[in-house]
Amino acid sequence: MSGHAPTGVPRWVLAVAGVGALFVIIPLLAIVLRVDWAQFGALITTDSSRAALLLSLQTSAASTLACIVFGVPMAFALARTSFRGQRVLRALVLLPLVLPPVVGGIALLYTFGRQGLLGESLTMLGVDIAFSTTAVVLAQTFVALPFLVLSLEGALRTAGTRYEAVAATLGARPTTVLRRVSLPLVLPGIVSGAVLSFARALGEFGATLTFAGSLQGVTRTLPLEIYLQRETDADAAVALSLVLVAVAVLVVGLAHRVQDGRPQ
Amino acid sequence: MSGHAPTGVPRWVLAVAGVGALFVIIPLLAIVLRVDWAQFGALITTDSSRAALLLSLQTSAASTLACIVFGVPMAFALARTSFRGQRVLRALVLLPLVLPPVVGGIALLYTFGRQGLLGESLTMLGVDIAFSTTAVVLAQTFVALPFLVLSLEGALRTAGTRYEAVAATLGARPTTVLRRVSLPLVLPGIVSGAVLSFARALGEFGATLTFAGSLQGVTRTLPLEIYLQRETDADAAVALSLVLVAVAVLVVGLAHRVQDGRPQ
Amino acid sequence: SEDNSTTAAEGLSGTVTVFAAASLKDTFTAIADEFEDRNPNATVQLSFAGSSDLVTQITAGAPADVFASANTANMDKLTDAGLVAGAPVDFATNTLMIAVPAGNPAGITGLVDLADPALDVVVCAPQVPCGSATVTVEEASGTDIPAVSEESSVTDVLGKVTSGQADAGLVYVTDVAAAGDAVEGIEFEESAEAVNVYPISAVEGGNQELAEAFIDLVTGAEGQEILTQAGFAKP
Amino acid sequence: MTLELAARVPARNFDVRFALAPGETVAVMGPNGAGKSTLLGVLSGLIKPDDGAATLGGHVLFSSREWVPPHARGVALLAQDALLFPHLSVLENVAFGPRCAGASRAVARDSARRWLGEVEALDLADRRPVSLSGGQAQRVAVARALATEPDLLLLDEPLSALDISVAPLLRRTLRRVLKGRSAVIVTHDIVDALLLADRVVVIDNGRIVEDGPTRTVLEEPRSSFAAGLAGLNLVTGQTVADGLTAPDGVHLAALTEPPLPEGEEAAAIFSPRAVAVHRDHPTGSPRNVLPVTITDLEPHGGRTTVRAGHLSAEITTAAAAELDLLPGMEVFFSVKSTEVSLYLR
Amino acid sequence: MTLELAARVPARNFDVRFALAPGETVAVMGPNGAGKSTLLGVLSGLIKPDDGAATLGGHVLFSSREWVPPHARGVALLAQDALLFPHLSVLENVAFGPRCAGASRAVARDSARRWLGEVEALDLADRRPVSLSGGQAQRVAVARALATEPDLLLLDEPLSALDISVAPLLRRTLRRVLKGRSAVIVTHDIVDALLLADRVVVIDNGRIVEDGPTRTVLEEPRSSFAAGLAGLNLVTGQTVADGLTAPDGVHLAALTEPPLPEGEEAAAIFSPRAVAVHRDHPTGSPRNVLPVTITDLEPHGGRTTVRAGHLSAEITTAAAAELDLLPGMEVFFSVKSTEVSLYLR
Ligand SMILES: Nc1ncnc2c1ncn2[C@@H]1O[C@H](COP(=O)(O)OP(=O)(O)OP(=O)(O)O)[C@@H](O)[C@H]1O
Ligand SMILES: Nc1ncnc2c1ncn2[C@@H]1O[C@H](COP(=O)(O)OP(=O)(O)OP(=O)(O)O)[C@@H](O)[C@H]1O
Ligand code: MOO
Ligand SMILES: [Mg+2]
Ligand SMILES: [Mg+2]
Repeated sequence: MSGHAPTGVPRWVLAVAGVGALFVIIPLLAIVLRVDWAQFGALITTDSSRAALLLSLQTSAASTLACIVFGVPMAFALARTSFRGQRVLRALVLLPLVLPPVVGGIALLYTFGRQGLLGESLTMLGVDIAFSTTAVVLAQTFVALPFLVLSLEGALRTAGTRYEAVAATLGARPTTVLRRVSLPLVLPGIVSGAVLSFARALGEFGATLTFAGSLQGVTRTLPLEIYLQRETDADAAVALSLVLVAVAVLVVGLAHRVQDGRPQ
Repeated sequence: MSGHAPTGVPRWVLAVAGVGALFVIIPLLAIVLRVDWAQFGALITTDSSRAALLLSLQTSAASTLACIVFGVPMAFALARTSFRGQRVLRALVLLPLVLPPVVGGIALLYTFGRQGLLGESLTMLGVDIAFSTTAVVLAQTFVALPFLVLSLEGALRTAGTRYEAVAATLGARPTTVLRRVSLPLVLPGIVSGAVLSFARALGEFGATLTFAGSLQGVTRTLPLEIYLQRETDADAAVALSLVLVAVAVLVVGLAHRVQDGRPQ
Repeated sequence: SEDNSTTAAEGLSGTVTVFAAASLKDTFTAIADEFEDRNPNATVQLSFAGSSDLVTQITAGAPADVFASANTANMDKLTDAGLVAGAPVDFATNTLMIAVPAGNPAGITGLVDLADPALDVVVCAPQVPCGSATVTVEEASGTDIPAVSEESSVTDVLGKVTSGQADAGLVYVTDVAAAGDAVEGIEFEESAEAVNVYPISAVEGGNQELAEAFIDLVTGAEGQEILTQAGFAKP
Repeated sequence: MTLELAARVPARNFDVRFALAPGETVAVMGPNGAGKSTLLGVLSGLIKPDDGAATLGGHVLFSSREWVPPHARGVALLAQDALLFPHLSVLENVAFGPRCAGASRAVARDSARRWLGEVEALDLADRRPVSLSGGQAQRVAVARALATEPDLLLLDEPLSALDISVAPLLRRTLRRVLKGRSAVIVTHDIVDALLLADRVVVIDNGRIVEDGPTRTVLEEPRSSFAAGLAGLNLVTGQTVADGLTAPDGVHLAALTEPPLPEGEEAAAIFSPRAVAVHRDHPTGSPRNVLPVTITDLEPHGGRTTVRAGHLSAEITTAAAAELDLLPGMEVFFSVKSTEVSLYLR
Repeated sequence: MTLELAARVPARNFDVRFALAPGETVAVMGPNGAGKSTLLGVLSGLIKPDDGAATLGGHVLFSSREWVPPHARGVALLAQDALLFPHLSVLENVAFGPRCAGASRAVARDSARRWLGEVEALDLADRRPVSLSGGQAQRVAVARALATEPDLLLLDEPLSALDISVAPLLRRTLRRVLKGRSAVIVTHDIVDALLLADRVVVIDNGRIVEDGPTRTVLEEPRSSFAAGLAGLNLVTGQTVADGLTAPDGVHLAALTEPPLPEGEEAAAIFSPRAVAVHRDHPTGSPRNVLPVTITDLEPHGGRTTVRAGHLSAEITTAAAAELDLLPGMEVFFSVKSTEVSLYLR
């Protein structure tokens, strides 16, 4: 009986919800209406636009991978263990969700930059991260990680530990439980978290600009290209924004499709 | 038995989780270390800083209110009804979550701006949103709304409809069910969603800059002030960033405290 | 640069990374093309952002060979940080202009008109170069502009004007030129009081040879020609 | 209030016609997934049938043209879980219905106190639901449902979540409050059907397979479900001259007065207590001797139930021990024909 | 494998000492929240006791210094819900345990097929759990638990989620597989205790209140819970010269051979079938006459149980009708002292 309400939602609530939805949808429509469709193809296929789109897709894919590698264990640690300070840790880990990305970029620069906290050690090791494509991936991972951790932690809590307990009594050691029971069961949660992370990474702007710079083909992702295009060619900026919106809609829609298909 | 795992999480998972957590925590630490503590008090209490902080708190509060007024009905509409195109609508409504804020600002400009889709009608009605505090609230609401909708929709689905069904058979009409049963039951979800929205509104930068402008006391919120301070006084920018981080940690921590206290 | 088979006679080889103020996007893109035409084995990497962003990045270790700033203050910051190789050269100047939406709906003719509190005028914040220039012309003309917004970058000022949100904005001549049909520019004589100078310099630790070659091109006839066409004046 | 219902919910394989006389309490029984809860859902308005119609006391509940929402039906539903609103006190929970019906706060509270008294839970008035035991919560839920003064009360396994030590108390309460009230109670427990209902309806596979006065259904069950409940043996088949022949060839002699027409669908019923067990084919008076294989032995107290497929015999444990019975053993069940009742289906 | 356990979990008010002989099956009974599932949780390693120790076949499960995690205990747990892994086929579910123990895929599957055959579910091997009925799923869960060849098998109400028509089949399966196996089965159903277990342990309030051979516990229960299960009347009090006096003054005469010492804690047990009901104080041989108030009448079949608080009498329904018994009526229960058994507690 979960799902839609047997009792109905009052009409006035739906009316207010409609106004709220319009508030989000009309601006998107406004962008679509502003696009110079005759030029659209040409605008989004210039060298720099193509380079930016390609870089965005590559770095977003890489940072999604990083989010999975680190975020899945983090979600398990938050959902499946309890320790002192867990609440504080969760607040800290989720912070990039609400931090202005520019501040996030400054923080990354202070950490991995040449004069940063870890930068000097890294420089001595011959690793120079700042202003490379790696830096873009780091910036995107920083802002996208909480999306995966948050949604997967929720999925893990909802799934509960009953199957894991059964697996343990059947002789499965913790790593086996993780691999053969927990992960397959929350796979839809991982997929939808990953897709959200991908979308967030794709839209990342402030932290990338501050931490990675804006070098065509190296660090200038699509949002940076849009920002730069505004300077000279507003039409191109709008056209590229629309490309970004389209990819994001696709990706968020996909996330919810996967989520809906979750067992039970 | 939900909560922590009876079977334990493999150690290596915790190790990887630790690395992930450090990736987020060290940059925050880097900021803290950069702060010029001797000057800290002076830096964050200049006229412009105080005005920005005050404006940020006021506009964030106002946009949180707007998020509640519109987001709660939207969450109900998504969680408690089913209709064709619901999936597409959800993707659209959640879009600001992953849209680069600058693109969001452009979209708002094309909508509520003087020459925007609705702007002319608004101008005829004598409403001028441009360069006003209202514009800041609109921009913040646009980016913060999905946080409330997303978290409340989840809470509503988790809560299920059983209590609502019982209330209906006891003679409660839909509005009464909403007021006396649904809302009190998901209150923790509303509170935590509102707190997340507040935090996101507090950190909003790109959309505000693009759509509302930047005038001390009117539209220049704390993140904009930080961005501007960087031009002349990096120390002040770092100090202000830390204030923002502190407020955000407080607010995210609070959200999870409320969530933990949710009945069952 | 990978292509070592070509001879040195065909010019320089390698990659030169140029960090340039965002307002130089079009001109420097054109100059870079010219540079690559002259040196087929050389590649120019361009990074555009606000001048102070660029200084921060170079200070933090960004791999820049050349830095072109939109004002002397930011070049001074880099000099203070000991990251300037040689002496900075001024290569262009820019002056303020009133930008109004196409058709000039508010009928603005000069700086004094901007004092009308009924108008929505947008300027740069005093903290950024275009804003300090704005303050200078205000003082010179004795005009007090009741701006509705003090933006942190000239791009944001222009954005408000092109979208019709503002009645007028104070931007650089070059911005008006770049914005095309969307805006109209209105000159005013007090603009001469605040000439914005663009210095360029090689960066310490970068590829000096390529950097010098690029700077030579910018300050040379061909570079100056491109800059002039975009509305920049000679220093 | 007379209730008339005809409803189809194809998605749940549900197709039921059903009527209830004013003041009548009917017990609905049937296997898991039979459609019992669906019936209550359709009556309360929580499930919308694809077609059909229902009236309660002359008022339409739903029809092909009309749909009365749950809150306007005068139908209260009590489920297996008490589902007390966790954010309201016990008193406020019970006052919820009267408040919805428009009563003032004071009047609603008075009425709530009266109904709490009725279910002997007045002392719980100020408690929070979370602090109640299962039995207490369920009693409060009864009071809450009754406080709406429903025209029809629906109960979905109201006792099944309760501890065996608490159930009798609530059963007593229900017996008192259901007297003379139009009510439908879903139950798995034969005792509830006997004690609380005037009539039993058995649903299987979304269809009503049995409907009649409680005692009649239990004493002369026509469905194997009802027969299993009553602990009786049931053999269905076609009538022959002296009794009934089942499709598998089993023949049971039975006396009926007047004799039944031959070749009709019929059911033969006999009590396990009337069945004797023999290791060798018995001789003597019993005319019905069925060769069977023992599938199960269930001792309880001094008696043991010997099961052989769908049939069972109840003998003393001593006799079972003497005969050295074991599952898998082939034995004979015998039953006197005077003990077999035969009904047309 | 001998099991020895002593464990305290103060947060759940649990303090139990417990032993199991090799190959012995013990039924654990007790009211809701008594601590039955906690006992199984402690044995399986899913709950960590605050102190105590346990060994199984000489190997430590936990002690104050050591803690063996669930997967290394050789203890399998079967819960009320089958909890089959929804993403694995039935065969893969059953092969899960052998795989964890290090068997190759092929060997694990062979063993899984063997155990599926054992529970008569081999035909389900390729199905997905979601397509199984409750009874089928539970049989597969039994196979899955047994396929790990556990030293100790724990079953937590394995039948209680099942339809009454499906339970007997699984009960039969369990009876077969539990034979000669060390197992602990939590159950609310007396039939399970009788059929499946060698011994019954009754837990109440986190403490073991009764422990003994199944038949002894049910025929001579010392706790009111066990007595209630067995359907017997239980009165506790102190021994006096000719029987027992309860704290509320009720005196019951009883014969014991040899006589019990006076002033000891004791329990008197008698069957409801031995109790007669009278509207007026009876005269004649029965020495025990208890004035009581009827709280409930439960007709079942031709007999009716007359309840009066904790005591009950079982008489014919005809007699009940003749006496015109009603709840609330004050009547007398009489029982011959030869029918009362007296035990020291
Ligand atoms: N929410 C649902 N959506 C679709 N089908 C359902 C839903 N709930 C139950 N069903 C199906 O409807 C049929 C009738 O279910 P119902 O809950 O009415 O059975 P029931 O007789 O109450 O069973 P139980 O004794 O287990 O409570 C079953 O086949 C069931 O699988
Ligand atoms: N997860 C838990 N955390 C804390 N206490 C619990 C938890 N689960 C149960 N308890 C408490 O522990 C005690 C024993 O519960 P347990 O589940 O062992 O009872 P049980 O005998 O299995 O009952 P049931 O017959 O209802 O299954 C109860 O008081 C219960 O409230
Ligand atoms: O808020 Mo941002 O800095 O435009 O991504
Ligand atoms: Mg049901
Ligand atoms: Mg339990």
